Amino acid sequence: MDFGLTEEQRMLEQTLRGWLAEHLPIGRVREIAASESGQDPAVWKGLAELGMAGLLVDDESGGGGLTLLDAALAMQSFAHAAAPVPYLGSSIVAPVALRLFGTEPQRRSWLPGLAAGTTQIGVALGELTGRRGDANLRIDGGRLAGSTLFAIDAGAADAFLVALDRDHLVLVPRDVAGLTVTPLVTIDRTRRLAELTFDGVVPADWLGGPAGVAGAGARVLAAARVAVAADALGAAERALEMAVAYAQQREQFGRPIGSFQAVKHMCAEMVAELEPARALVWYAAYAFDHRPEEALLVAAHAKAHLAEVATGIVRTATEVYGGYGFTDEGDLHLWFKRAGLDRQLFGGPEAVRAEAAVLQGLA
Amino acid sequence: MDFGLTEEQRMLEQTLRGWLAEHLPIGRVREIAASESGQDPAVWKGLAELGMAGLLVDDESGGGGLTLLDAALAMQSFAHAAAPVPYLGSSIVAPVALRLFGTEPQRRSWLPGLAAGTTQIGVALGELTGRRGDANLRIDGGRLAGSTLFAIDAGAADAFLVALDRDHLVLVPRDVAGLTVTPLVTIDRTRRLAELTFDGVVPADWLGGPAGVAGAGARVLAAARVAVAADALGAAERALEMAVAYAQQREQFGRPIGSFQAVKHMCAEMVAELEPARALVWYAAYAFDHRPEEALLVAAHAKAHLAEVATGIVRTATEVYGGYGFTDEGDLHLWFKRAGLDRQLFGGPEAVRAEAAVLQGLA
Amino acid sequence: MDLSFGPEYEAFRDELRAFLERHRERAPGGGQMLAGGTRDPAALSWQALLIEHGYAARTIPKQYGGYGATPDPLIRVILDEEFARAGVSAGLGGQGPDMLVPTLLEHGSEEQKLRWIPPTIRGEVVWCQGYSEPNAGSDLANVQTRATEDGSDFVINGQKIWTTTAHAADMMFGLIRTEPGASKHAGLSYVLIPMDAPGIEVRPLVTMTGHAEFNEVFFTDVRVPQSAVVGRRGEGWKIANTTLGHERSSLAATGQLEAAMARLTERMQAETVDGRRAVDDPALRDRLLRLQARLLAMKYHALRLLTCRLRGEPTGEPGSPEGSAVLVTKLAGCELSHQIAALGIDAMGEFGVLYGGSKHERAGGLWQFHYMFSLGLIIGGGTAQIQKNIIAERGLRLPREPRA
Amino acid sequence: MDLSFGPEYEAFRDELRAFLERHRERAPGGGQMLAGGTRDPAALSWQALLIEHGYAARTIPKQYGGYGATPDPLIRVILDEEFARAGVSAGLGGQGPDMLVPTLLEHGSEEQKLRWIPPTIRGEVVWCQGYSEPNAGSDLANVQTRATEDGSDFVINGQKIWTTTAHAADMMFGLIRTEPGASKHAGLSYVLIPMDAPGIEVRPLVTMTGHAEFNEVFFTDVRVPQSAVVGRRGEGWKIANTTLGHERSSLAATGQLEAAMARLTERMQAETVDGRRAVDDPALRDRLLRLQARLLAMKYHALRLLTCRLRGEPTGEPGSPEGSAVLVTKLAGCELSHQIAALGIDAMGEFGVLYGGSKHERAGGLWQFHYMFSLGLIIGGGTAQIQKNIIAERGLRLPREPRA
Repeated sequence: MDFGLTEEQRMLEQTLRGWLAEHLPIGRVREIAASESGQDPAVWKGLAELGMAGLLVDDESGGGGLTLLDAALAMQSFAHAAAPVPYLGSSIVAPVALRLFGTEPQRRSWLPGLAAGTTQIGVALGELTGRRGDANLRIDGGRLAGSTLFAIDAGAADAFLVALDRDHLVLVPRDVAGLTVTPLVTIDRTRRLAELTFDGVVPADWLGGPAGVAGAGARVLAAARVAVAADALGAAERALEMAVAYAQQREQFGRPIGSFQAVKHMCAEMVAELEPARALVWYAAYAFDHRPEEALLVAAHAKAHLAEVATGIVRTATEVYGGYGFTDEGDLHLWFKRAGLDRQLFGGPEAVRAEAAVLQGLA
Repeated sequence: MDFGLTEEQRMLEQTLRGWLAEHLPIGRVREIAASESGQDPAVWKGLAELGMAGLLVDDESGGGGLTLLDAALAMQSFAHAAAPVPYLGSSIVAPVALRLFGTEPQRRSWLPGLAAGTTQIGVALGELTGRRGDANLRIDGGRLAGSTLFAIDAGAADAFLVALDRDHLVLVPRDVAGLTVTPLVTIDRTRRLAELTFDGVVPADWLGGPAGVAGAGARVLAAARVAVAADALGAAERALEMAVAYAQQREQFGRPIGSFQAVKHMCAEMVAELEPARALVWYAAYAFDHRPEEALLVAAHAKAHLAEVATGIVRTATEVYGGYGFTDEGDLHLWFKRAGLDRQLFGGPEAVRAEAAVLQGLA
Repeated sequence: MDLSFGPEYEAFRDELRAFLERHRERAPGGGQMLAGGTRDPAALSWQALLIEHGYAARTIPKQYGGYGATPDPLIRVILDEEFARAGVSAGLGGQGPDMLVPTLLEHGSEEQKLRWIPPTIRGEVVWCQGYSEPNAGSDLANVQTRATEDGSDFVINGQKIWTTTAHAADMMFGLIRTEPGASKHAGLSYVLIPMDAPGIEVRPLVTMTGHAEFNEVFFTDVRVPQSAVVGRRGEGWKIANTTLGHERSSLAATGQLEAAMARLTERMQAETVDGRRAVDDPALRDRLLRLQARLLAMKYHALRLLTCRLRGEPTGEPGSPEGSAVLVTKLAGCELSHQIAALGIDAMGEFGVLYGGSKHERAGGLWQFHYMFSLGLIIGGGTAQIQKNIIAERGLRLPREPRA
Repeated sequence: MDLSFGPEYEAFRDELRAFLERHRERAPGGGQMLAGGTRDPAALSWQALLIEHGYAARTIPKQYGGYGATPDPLIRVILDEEFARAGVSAGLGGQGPDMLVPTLLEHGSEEQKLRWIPPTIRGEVVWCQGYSEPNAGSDLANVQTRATEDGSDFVINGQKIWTTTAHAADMMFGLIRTEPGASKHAGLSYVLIPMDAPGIEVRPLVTMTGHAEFNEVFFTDVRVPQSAVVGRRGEGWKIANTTLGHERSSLAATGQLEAAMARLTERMQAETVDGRRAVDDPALRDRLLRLQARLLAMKYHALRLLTCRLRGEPTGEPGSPEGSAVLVTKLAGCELSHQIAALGIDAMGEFGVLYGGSKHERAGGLWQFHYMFSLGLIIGGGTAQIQKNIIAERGLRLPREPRA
């Protein structure tokens, strides 16, 4: 019985955070986030060399062959650094989908590039969390038609993993004729979302083959939700650290604001929310690989809970900062916005809980 | 434009609170609450002489002819004193129902006794807020059959106003053959609830006549909800006052606990919830008499909101008291329990909000 | 309790409606209340027309260019309601007309009044407020911008922050430390400073919303005559606090909350998931209903406080329900505003995070803007924590923390 | 991360299951953990059997009557799980075995250990704890019950409160002020007091639940020998704080939360309005799902902390995530317990407020009892506010408030 990180996982985390501190200080994050693609190829190359890009890709394909828990820890560290990297799509959702449901040729054709960081895959799961507004992706005369919203990590994606329904996911190269990628700008400039519009695209590369795989969508969505929960955890963790550090140093009324009971209690309430939530994220990631019968439910719980915990913490942290937290210069808003996007990605809290109720037969 | 209490209303409140302080100090409240009927006839007589019992009864029948706002203020004061009096049933719901929907003979036969305090009417509206558990009141061969739960002010009621459905309410004397009144014991011993079981009772005294009155149930329920909202307001107000007084006087760590920022902020948060809620209760009572088109919705809002505000405040007040608040001797729990019963009476917050959504066409 | 206005007020309302009907084409475009700092000729001539009819600068004495009517909160309510209803600008607002002018009326010299009030209410002189400083935060009196005497002048050095409209202002009214030996509160003066004085630099301050709603203002050897002090030297803190008391009716704030709630309800009926409206999600609908109750409470809370003012009853009395009631308004109102925006975002899901002119963005990103800006309001003017201290100490008479 | 227990532990589990299968008829009736103070012969003989097999008093050295095994948190987990699963008493708990015995092992003289530990773990000597006092509240060290020296004796006067099982106890371990000149914390001693000593009066303390779960204990010239002090005079505060650290695994607390949640889910499927189950009310269901997530978080949080202990990693280190993680357990757990009870009541509506043996009461009023009792736990041991101070100062290293 051991519910904790291994020495290797801690090393990985330490190495990654060290690398990020060196290569992605906040100033650099802001520059990249302000650029058109929202990425720096050198950063992604460096992370691939570090073995981060292919953490979930199997050894034979040049990856690390690790588990979702390892990847979730990495995701958390990226969020902690507000890193503008396509980790969610290219290093978590796409490899999980390919490993679990890809045909042998699909794995061979995509995984090595993902591990090497030379291929990026954006992920469009909008059809699995309810069709919103006027988006309406469908097959029409054997061709993809309509559009799907909120594809993630679209900035420099070479291809997209697109969900059509719960059983059918398809890989579509970005440069295929008939696909239009329209950037969608969100509050969080460290990640790039897009609308994908299809006009006569012939779907060639169905995940697992043309017949699809029953339930593949739900599994892939679960991995995505765990990853977003880890992202929200990282954002909240950073906001809390910054708030505590600020409270220790900022003086008002002749004393550090952290010596005021009101500020102390705000910090205590944040940590009382954060620490148990951390264990939930770990377990959700662990369950994805080791307890498949619980995995979908726990992923939903982790996503919904972390969405609320993280947005609550970034708000409180901003209050601890006072006016400085409200300024652009104060930087804290980078994580406020990261948590804000995480909250909505792949289903808001109420919607995800409604799904979780169904999974248990409670609705 | 005047959204405030009149001089008369303030006088009434002052008179009533003075009377209650004199005749119903906490020790006396506890004695009465521990008795079987849960009432002291002398107290009720005194209140009738003060004109309180018949506040809503019209002048010709010996009452005060006042409005629901006046009665709500009185209800609030009774809750503030944790008074074990049948005000909700006999002085608010029953008179409102009779004035609005009673036939001339019904008004003549019941209202003078209510105003004089010589008649008490308990109120059973359970069928209007959803049939719970195995209760099932119905007409069977022209006779009342089955049971209805949670009749309020049943301790010494001479009769009951019983809702059968949204259009049909009936007055039933307590001593009619076939009616069994089974006391239901709640956390709050200052009020007496009961289950009414009917076995072959012929309903003789239908409110407004045998055909009933369309919508009478909803209006009567709205008045009851405003009254319960006012009760919750009074309980919360008292708990806040007690917490503030305790915080000013109780010393720990060598200083009054009210000088600690954490205690201050708990008190500030209570008052920030209480004061706007007070205005909502006033408006709900005013709307009942003056804005019938809004009355049902605002009554629902007031009931649901005050339920949550009051239970939140009594909890926080208990925390301010610390261990003493958890003791029986500390008295504060009288209001903790009063607010706890108010929260559930005539529909809990979620159920009442669902009704409020329907009233607006939002569900 | 009586929520009707009575015949004389209804007559005023009718007259105002007729005026708005007749003249609405002359009103400038744009928002409800024109931000101070506009120099649009249409706005200035509209303002002049409103003053002439007593719909702006209504209670400013005639000798200072106003309409000269007695203050009447109900008239204020009717003006707010009718201009909002007509969707027409209610004239020039901002820190000149709303804060400086009442302060000068109370504390200014006759010369200061004659010189500054008329062009301010006409919109010809635009003001900004210089109170906040970066090192002060919630400790508002911790002003470090200082003036040293040099002959009959003051020479000012230091920095102000959170200065709205500084980029467009002709003048600043600010708190400056003029009495170095005095205690924290007694060392400040209320000084009028021309924004074109040499040594003043204005830098836009970008906030988390991505916009520069505020500025920083830097002073390097800025020279003003000592006659630029309003009231006596060293009385600046007291004077600034009277000004803070001159805020407009909290009804206007409730009106904004009502408008936001109407937009929210509309949005929740428009936004769909798998064809189902957001308002049909029972968990989201339950949140909406909760906020409706809070809004109603705030609305009637504001009416209750207005009634106290109309009756001349004290509302600031420590330890009284009314005393507390006034103090909680900002705390409860800002939080409600934030919660309305939060539900709007949640109801839209991923659409709710679109911003900055994105395709599919709803209402120009207004929901996110409000979500962030209302958090700024929760923090602004001394944070919710300071508000709670004030409620506890002034409203509930809880003892102050012992001094360290 | 690996949530399996490994073969040796599974063997222990199998053996335990077989034991429970074989002997379960000999177990006394009643709850999971027998409250200290029972003198039921069946309970005492069950306890003897458990000690003999190493399922109770497992880590107490043999010379003091225990089983003499090395401490192993995983064995503790398996014991908790299997006794709970079998619904059989896991032996005698309470303040003697759980708090006094570990304290004596660490700080007691050899004579004290030999005298008190064996009968305590056998259930023959029942203890109560005398720390809290009415004027202390959250300021736990503010003990005013004092002992004055008289020859080789102490003479004790004062009052204790929140004393569970005092009415049934043979002995009290308490904090008494023995050094009048010393500072607040340095003036206390840890004293063992016979409850039948002349001058002790025990009065039941009724709480808001209507039951007397606690007592008050009054001391009037109570005489004990000075040898009744554990450790050195004046070290009582330090010793009592080690005892507070001897709490049982927080997993047991999580187990109770899980059981409460299971009851809640069951109740929400049973209770109906107009034939519709409470769980089919989407707003109530959404609350249930929120609490499920919190429960899962607390469950794995406890496993994480257990793992730290198993690995011998520090969990109390200030400023570390693990340091904070330990500190938040009580705060978050008690609140969750209260929220579970609150939802249970709301799901039942008016049935939820029935109490005191009423007709139609659900589960003997257990929901209301838990709702109130869990609030007592939030307050108990120094209130949630003190917990937050500790989390902030010890867990996050925020500076202490300046002394007045």
